[in-house]
Amino acid sequence: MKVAVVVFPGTNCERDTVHVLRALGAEADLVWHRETDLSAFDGAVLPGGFAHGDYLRTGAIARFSPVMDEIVRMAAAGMPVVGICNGFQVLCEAGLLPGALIANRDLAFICKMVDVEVVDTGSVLTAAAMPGQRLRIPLNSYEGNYVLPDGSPRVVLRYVDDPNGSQDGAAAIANDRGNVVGIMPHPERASDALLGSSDGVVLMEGFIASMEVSHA
Amino acid sequence: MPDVSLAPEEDAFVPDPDANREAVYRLLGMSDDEYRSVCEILGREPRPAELAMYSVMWSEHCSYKSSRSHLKRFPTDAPWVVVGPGENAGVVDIGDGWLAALRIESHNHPSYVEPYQGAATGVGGILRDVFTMGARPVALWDQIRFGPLDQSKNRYLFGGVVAGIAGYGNAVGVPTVGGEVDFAECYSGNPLVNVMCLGVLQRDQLVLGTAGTDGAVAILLGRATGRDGIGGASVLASASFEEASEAKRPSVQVGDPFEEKKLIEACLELYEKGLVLGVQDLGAAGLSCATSEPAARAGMGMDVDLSSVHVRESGMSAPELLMSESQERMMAFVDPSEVDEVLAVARHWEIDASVVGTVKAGGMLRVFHDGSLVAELPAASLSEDAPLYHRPLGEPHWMEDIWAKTLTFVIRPGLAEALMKLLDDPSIASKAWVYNQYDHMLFLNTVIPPGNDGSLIRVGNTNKALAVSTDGNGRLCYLDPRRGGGRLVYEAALNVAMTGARPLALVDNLNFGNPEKPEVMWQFRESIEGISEACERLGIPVVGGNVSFYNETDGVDIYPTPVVGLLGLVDPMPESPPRLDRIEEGMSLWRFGPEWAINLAGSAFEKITFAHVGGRPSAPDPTMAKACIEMATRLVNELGIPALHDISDGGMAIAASEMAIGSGQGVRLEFTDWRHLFSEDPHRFLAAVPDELSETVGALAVEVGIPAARIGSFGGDEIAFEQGGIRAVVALDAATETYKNAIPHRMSH
Amino acid sequence: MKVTVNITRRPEIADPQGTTVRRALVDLGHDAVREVRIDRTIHLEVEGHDSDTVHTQVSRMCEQLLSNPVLEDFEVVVHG
Amino acid sequence: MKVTVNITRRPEIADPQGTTVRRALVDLGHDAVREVRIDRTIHLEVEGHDSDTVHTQVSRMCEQLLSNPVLEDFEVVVHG
Ligand SMILES: Nc1ncnc2c1ncn2[C@@H]1O[C@H](COP(=O)(O)OP(=O)(O)O)[C@@H](O)[C@H]1O
Ligand SMILES: [Mg+2]
Repeated sequence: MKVAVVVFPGTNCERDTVHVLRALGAEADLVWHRETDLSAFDGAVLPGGFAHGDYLRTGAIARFSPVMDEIVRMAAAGMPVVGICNGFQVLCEAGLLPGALIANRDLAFICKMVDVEVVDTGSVLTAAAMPGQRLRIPLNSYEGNYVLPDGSPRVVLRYVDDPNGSQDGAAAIANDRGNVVGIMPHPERASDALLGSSDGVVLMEGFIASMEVSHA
Repeated sequence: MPDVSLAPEEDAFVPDPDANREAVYRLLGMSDDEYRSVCEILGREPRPAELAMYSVMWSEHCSYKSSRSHLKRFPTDAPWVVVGPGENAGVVDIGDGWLAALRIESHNHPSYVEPYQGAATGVGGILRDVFTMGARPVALWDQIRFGPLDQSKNRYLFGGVVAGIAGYGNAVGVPTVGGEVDFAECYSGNPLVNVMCLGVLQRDQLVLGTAGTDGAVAILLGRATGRDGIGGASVLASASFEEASEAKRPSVQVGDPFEEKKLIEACLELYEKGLVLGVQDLGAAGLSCATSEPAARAGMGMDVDLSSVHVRESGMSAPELLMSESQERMMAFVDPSEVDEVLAVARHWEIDASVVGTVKAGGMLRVFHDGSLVAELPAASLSEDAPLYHRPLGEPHWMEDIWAKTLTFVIRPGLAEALMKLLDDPSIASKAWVYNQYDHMLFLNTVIPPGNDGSLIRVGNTNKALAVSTDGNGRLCYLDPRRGGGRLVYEAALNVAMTGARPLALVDNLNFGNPEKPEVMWQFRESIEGISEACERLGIPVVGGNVSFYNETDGVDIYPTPVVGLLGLVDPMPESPPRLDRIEEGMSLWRFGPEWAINLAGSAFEKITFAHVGGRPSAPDPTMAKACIEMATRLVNELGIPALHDISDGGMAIAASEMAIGSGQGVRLEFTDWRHLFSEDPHRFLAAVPDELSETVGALAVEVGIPAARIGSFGGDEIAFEQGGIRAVVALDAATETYKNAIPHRMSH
Repeated sequence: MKVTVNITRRPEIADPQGTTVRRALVDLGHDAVREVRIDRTIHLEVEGHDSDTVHTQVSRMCEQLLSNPVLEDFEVVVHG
Repeated sequence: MKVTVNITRRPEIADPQGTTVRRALVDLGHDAVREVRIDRTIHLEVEGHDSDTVHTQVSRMCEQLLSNPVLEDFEVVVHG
């Protein structure tokens, strides 16, 4: 079971993500955005950062990277695909998740711990969590304000105290099948009590376990 | 010198050199004497490209011509220093093959012209200084100062600068893990924006800014060159700044953190593969500096072809190409056999690269443009022959007066009221509005985050952690630059010690007024003296720094504002590093350090409650400083004390309140003389001590030789100061609200 | 050829920037300002001779990359 | 009254965003694209009857807040 952690030019959370996945026992490798063959992988994470500098719109240019054809294939095959922060924005731009992310309500970058509540455990990211469970996870974004005009998203994690104006308080949403998830806070940053919280571990573990399920 | 015939140049920037030489070199900020020296060096009149190079390289900003003679005073040696001042960043050995690189820089004037881009490009520049050394940048700190927030112009500058630091730092992917913010009237027309960067590297990856050997190839990497900030170095940073002088504004540099991120990764790959002989970043003075300095360091010369430089705009003249300060560029010097591989690495990371020169023996720098030779000069003359000024200095006539201007208190002021007023002052209040805009968590190493005294950063997969504290205090240095300078070092060292770390090295950023005024030069010399003495006493080498002069508006100088950044090492990292949020109900509050602190000169209390700045601040006491440092490190490493906090801005009253606010636990504190509550006398700190450790802590204090006393306890929902029957009380909720909202409230208008 | 692309945010989508700017203008005393919307204009220089071809080409760029159909509408103007 | 403000980056000022978007378009096969610059357009709804007054008012807003005089030029169009 191996996770592809995709690196676009400007991605910056890739090493943190690999570090945590490995610490939790998963195999994980960095994959450059020009890669065209991910057949050796069973799941993918699009980590946080500023792909292509977030120029034009967050995630807009990254969506055209060669590697994205493979991500689309994996998603269609039911493999777990998770976008964290900037990765979430890429998944929306690529149409793998509905909606879009716009500037935070207060027009400021927000880097701080937030509380989220698990509202749906049917996704690859929340599979190991308990409904109603509260998690403390760092948020780190400027464009974290989720919108889905003419629709209501499948929210899997909701902010307890919405910091950025997201529709339905969405902190993470999933596709219908539950195998593609976008999450705005950073679960990999909540993986060590020394750094303030280890509540993200249950999410990363859920993701890792889902790889095996989807494979079986 | 051979008699070369230089091609006449069509030149937009230097209009007609022959007809109007004097006007031209003056426009470029050069004095008559300096111009004569250039003529002597060359044995003839300089051509436009040459004049451009000398003018930027000999500007105050690049040549340190007013400060060099004083900077020699700093102690710079210690067994663990690998690279001292003079290179792009200082480098120290932190054991087991690991090195740490450190550097601080100012971007004051550009940030006044355009706060967002000025601050952003400041971050970009300091990062390049650090990854030029072979290090991966792991953390940033910012030290910023503005006029009071009741003026909209200051709010605009403050908001823009913070957004710029966030915009660049977050996107480039280096966490900003601490810093300082201060507000005072003197910074209204001249904000200070300093940024500091820490990098780590393995010993064998150290790279220096040298051009290597005869035949080495110079490759320019990164952003295309445009007419950005031309003359910025000399005109912006070296001339006085008057609000009216719009005409002086050259085009502003615009940062591109995305390009820098790619450049960092590309350079680190070049170092890892051992593909470079030396590297130099392009900052102020652009190509002029990035060709001449590495060549001079290597004792070499160089042929440079400006026509090969990849450009953003067409029709740039040779002087423009040489002076451009386009951001996100690096010059790599490589062996000819490795050029292809270097270009391949650049392609992989999707950055542009062009071969622009060849290193030559003999020491002459020859610059070609469109097939003609446009400059030929000794490479070393641009740095080594730079003018050196021994500017006159004299103690300001006002020193005696301000020392005599002390406040006398006939009755005790209302303590609760005073406390609330201090908590509501933006200089003292929570800086979360600032650091919550900065990604301070990236890399998963920020063990002690902003909001505590020093920050603590874990080093990769080792047991080591690096602590950093940055400190400045313009008011104190104005009242006594020598005492003030020394106290900054002691305060920073104590802050670092309170994370458990041992102080290791210091960088400084000297922000001062107009050096042509003897009073300013006196303040400058005194501050350096104070910093140096303290460093000597503590055995801390100065490994780098930066000078920013001409911080004045309409003839009024800023407070002398040296800022120090102190790096410490703790190995192994304490198991549970101290943090204010570890304080629990029932723990005792202890004070360490001198008991009788009653001097209020220079304190935030006098400034904020009485609008008074006067008197003479207390001198530091090296023996007590050392005792404090030893006590703090041992409390953390031997006893695992959960939280410590130094007594600085706002005195013990604020220190205790911050512990309460940071932990959500009320605090009760007994005092003897109310002035103890607000005095900022040095070498004092507070700690939260679990009861079972009381005896051990007491015994340790005796062993270390430091006064210590249990002065209160944590718990409840009040902040209370008590003395006999007197009780000054503030509800913890109200104090917390005021402290957290002071800046956000002001910024939402 | 010079081409201008106007990208406008669909009216039903919140515009936090516009809202903030309006508030700031009112704070500055410009209380006659009723509404503010901030959009993007992209200026392109495209090689080509036939404005229809260029128009088609740039419209394609808008669909692919320059605009996000979830949030925005676009309009292409070829200046010839 | 409806007012449009075009804010354009002064030509000598670098536009990293435009440069990056141009690269992306070329990567997508649109290699006829020579230059891309990304600017802002602000649409305002301002109460008032006299277009000259409104023009003066909005120009003042541009100087104060809407544009950054160091980097940008602005143009105010009142649609009446
Ligand atoms: N400009 C800033 N950027 C990031 N963090 C900051 C900034 N200013 C202050 N902080 C953080 O806020 C905390 C308190 O700052 P300050 O009041 O200056 O502390 P001290 O009195 O200990 O020097 C520190 O942790 C500091 O790192
Ligand atoms: Mg402190």
